[in-house]
Amino acid sequence: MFSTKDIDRHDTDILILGTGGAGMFAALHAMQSAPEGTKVTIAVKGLIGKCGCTRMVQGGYNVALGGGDSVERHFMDTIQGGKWLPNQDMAWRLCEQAVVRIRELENEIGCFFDRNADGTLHQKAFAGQTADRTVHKGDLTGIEIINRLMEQVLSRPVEKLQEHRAIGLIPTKDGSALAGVLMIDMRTGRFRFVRAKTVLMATGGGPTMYKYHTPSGDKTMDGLAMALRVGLPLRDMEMVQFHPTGLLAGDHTRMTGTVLEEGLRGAGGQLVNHSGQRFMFDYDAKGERATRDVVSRGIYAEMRKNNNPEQEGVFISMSHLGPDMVREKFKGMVKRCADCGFDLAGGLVEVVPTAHYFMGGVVVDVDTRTAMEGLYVAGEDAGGAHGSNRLGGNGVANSTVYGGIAGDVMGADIRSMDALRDPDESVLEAELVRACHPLTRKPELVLPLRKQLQDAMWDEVGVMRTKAGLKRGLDRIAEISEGLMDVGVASESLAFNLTWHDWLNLRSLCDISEVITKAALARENSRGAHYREDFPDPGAMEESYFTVARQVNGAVEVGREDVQFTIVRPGETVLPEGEPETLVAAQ
Amino acid sequence: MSEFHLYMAQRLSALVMAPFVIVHIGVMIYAIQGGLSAAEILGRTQGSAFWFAFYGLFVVAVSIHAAIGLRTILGEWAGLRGGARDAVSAVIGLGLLALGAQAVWAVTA
Amino acid sequence: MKVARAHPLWLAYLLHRLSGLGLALFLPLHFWVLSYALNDAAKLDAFLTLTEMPLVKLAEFGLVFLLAVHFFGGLRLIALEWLPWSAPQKTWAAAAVAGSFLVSTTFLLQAI
Amino acid sequence: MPERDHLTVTVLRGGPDAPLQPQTFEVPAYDNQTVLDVVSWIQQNADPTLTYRFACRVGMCGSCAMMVNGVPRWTCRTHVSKVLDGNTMEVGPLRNLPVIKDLAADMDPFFDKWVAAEGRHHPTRSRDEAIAPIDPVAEERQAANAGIECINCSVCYSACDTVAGNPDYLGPAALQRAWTLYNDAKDADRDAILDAVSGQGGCHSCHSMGSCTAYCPNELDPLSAIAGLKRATAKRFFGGRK
Ligand SMILES: Cc1cc2nc3c(=O)[nH]c(=O)nc-3n(C[C@H](O)[C@H](O)[C@H](O)COP(=O)(O)OP(=O)(O)OC[C@H]3O[C@@H](n4cnc5c(N)ncnc54)[C@H](O)[C@@H]3O)c2cc1C
Ligand code: HEM
Ligand code: SF4
Ligand code: F3S
Ligand code: FES
Repeated sequence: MFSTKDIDRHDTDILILGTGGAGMFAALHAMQSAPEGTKVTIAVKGLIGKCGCTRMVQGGYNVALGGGDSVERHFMDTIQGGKWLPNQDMAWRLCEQAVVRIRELENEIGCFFDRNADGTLHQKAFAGQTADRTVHKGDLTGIEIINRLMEQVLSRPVEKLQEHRAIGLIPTKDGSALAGVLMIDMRTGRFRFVRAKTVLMATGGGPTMYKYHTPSGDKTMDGLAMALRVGLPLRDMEMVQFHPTGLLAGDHTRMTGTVLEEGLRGAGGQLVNHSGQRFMFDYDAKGERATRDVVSRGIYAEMRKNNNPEQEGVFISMSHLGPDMVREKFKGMVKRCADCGFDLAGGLVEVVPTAHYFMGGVVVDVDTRTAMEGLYVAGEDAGGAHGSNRLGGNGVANSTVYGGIAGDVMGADIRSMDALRDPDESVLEAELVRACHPLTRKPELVLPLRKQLQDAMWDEVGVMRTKAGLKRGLDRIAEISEGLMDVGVASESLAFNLTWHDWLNLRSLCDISEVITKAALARENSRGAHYREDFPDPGAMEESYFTVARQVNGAVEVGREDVQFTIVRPGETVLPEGEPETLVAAQ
Repeated sequence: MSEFHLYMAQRLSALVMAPFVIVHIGVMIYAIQGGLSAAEILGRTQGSAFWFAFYGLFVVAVSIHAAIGLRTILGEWAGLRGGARDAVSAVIGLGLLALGAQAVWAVTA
Repeated sequence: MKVARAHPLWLAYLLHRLSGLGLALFLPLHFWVLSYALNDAAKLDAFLTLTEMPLVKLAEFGLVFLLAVHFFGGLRLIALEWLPWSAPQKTWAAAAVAGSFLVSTTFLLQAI
Repeated sequence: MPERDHLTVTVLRGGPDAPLQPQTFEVPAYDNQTVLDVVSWIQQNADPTLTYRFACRVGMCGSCAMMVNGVPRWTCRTHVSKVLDGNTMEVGPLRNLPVIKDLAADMDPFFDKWVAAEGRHHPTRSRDEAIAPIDPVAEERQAANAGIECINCSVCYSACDTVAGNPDYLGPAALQRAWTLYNDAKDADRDAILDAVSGQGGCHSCHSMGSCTAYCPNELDPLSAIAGLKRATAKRFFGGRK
């Protein structure tokens, strides 16, 4: 097939993988902080700015901008939301730097966020927040952020490798540092190895191995799978956030799983089961307005009770609020549903919990550095800032804050790195062989296996978990994983061969699914997004631990490490004495 | 001449023509009643400084306007680019101007 | 692949272009005929009697229609570009065409 | 409920070196089915070599646009029933852009022009300063807001015949972006914007044919935005202040 001689070789100074909030901010900051003449390259699986999830952000961006709110309060909400699992230094830096980043977005990048009548920024409160904190642009905040970032990046002299898919992190011979990244130029189907002094991995995780999922199609855990293979530790891998209301429209349409926005429930939308009954108050006193994890579990339990393959989900009903009011207030959402044939304003729309965000990721320090010299990780690929749960609005704050930090840090670190590093050619070859594997097998459909994996993860490693289920899950994943190695892809033309990439996507998803399942087995309590029916208690907060997974000799091992309460201990607060519990008027 | 100046020239020449066109159509409607004859036309126009100025300006404006318009069409529909397109349109404009001047001279001198 | 684009404003654009083109092609002819007056009024007359023929009448109608359509269409464009208007341009486009029909039909009726 | 159980779908396939060739597929029909689903079904089940592009699948990223029965559309948000011609449908790559392969167009020219139209913010403040208070209902702000939700899907760009005829033409989306910035009180260099849209292929090349506005899936109105730029440049020409 291919040998390492067929690989195009390419050099740069700073290489960035991905163009979500993290990747783009890194590029802009690297250009500001690196010495004159530094070459910055962006490689991305799709088109610059047009893939990934930052663009899909609806609700907004969390940042404490005064008016009673403070960085301390934002921090405490983040820690409490994450059920004391977050890395506190990372959470602190996130809250503190968000203030700078939002000003940068408005003043330098050119975003325009919604205003109050007096001209100041409009801020609202998502569930789980104790202040009106979320800055937004209507319910299309991500489009505003990414489009503006994209313009800035496109108009600067960055090298652009679009539709380039990273497939392997290639270390130096001694394994101590990163030499570069192997990619596929998807348009031509050729391999390209890019050496760089520093590499930022910002490929954005993406729990798309679930039957129902929200992230964009290009996100398939490639980054975490690559990190796993080079032996980096991954933390909190059991923490998959489900959004309670994903559209259910059948498994033949890509619309299934996409988000119906949170605001619908906030405004008084009701969830009803198959027999037309409201049920959320059976699970929580806040009813439909409870937090994401609680509502997701409520819906899941209701679905299980019904257990009818003909009618799987539950329904969201808005019509009691007056169809015209709904049409007016949720214009975009109503139109989106209508485009797909559903009447959100006047009828019932079937919904299911849908995998939304991945809290787990590579272990990094507050400067985005990893255990491997030259490799930096930011955004959804990095673990630690959110712990067991991510607050709505903290996701894009996290990717933009840490993307910017990564750019600054890489620009500074590169000053003390004088030469490019040479790769371990044997790893390069192994990665090449790995990617070419399906080209040597008899072509078959990839889709059925993807569906099997998505079913397995949803059934056994989903909203509610048990030991027996997780074990079954591991077996099912292993079987699918093995099955995949027998499925081939026709190799006549590799140029823009989506089916080859489907195979590679599924490869990454299988690898990380196994890690998620093993980490879920290792956590024997229920925190935030992780719920064990056999261990429903959260455990003592003082004894909080997080899971760390790594691949050792080809096998995934999961251990536990104690959370370091570096800033605040459970039961304490960093808020000044006498501060009210919440500044948000009860809904 | 920049693209913008051509644009302005075309719009302004059109505005200059606007009153001319109205009068021209009006006169035609009036004059055509009972058929046209050379004597009729010439009787009205010959020796008239007013009609000389009227049709003279009209011709200048229309030459500019039509040349720029055809230049656009040559670019978009005939795929002509750069200097070739500019040259062809200039020839068209000058040609129209010459023919027009001759006509104006004929009917008003 | 065939391209579907027959919406009112696009038709208005096409009409404006074709009428402009038509006028531009007719103009030299017009000038040339008028120049006969310079040396031979009789020739011009001979030509003008031609205009009594129905076919030529129809062609004349066409020309005036072109001029009217282009005129109103052009004014519509300039108004759209230079006046701070927004929405109902389609109505304006339609009105322009209607207006030109009115003018040219008047002309035709007068001429018969 | 579908009255039909199969759709006949013709896909125009090819690349830079091969002229587009039609290929016809029979695709099972479902109730909830978008054009993107149809294309995906073909690739996933019938012909694994078919190439297309998508990301968000909810009308936010603007990467899935294609020609569907001669009309450029966002395919992830276009229900099949909306475009079906009898029982058939023809899908091709976006017009006015180079084809990379099959249904995937090369969008670089579109974005190059976005940049050429000065389609980026020119800062007046830095990250160390407070965010400027802005009256949300000011007329200028309303004008800026009108086009701000563009997802750069290039639908308007492929609908426009001026783009087809004039390769230099910046096109509706880029010009609309310029107009948005021109109306942004926070932008420092409005003259640069007017300069950028006044050159070869600038806003003055637009013939107000309005296909952009007619087909924009987000119901934006580049036609009026471009008219705004023409007005602003003419005003500047006569020495008028904005
Ligand atoms: C529907 C939806 C709504 C959301 N709403 C909100 C919200 O309201 N508020 C909030 O705070 N957060 C929200 N989030 C979460 C938020 O979007 C993410 O937390 C954040 O955007 C992640 O940014 P990122 O830069 O890490 O990754 P992304 O923006 O996802 O970008 C990842 C990039 O990496 C690229 N990539 C992937 N694999 C490879 C590879 N192998 N090689 C090269 N490139 C690769 C991708 O193509 C993409 O460009 C939402 C998420 C979704 C899905
Ligand atoms: C007062 C009368 C007229 C007005 C208001 C007018 C207006 C306009 C305008 C605004 C355009 C620009 C269209 C565009 O670029 O989108 C135009 C184009 C044009 N005009 Fe006129 N015009 C008038 C008379 C004429 C006459 C008499 C002729 C004939 C010679 C003519 C020939 C053209 C041509 C050939 C074009 C180019 C068409 C195109 O680019 O699509 N115009 N006109
Ligand atoms: S203006 Fe509309 S059609 Fe054009 S790129 Fe933007 S969203 Fe797409
Ligand atoms: S379709 Fe084209 S010509 Fe102008 S009005 Fe829109 S850009
Ligand atoms: S896939 Fe994103 S707009 Fe269609």
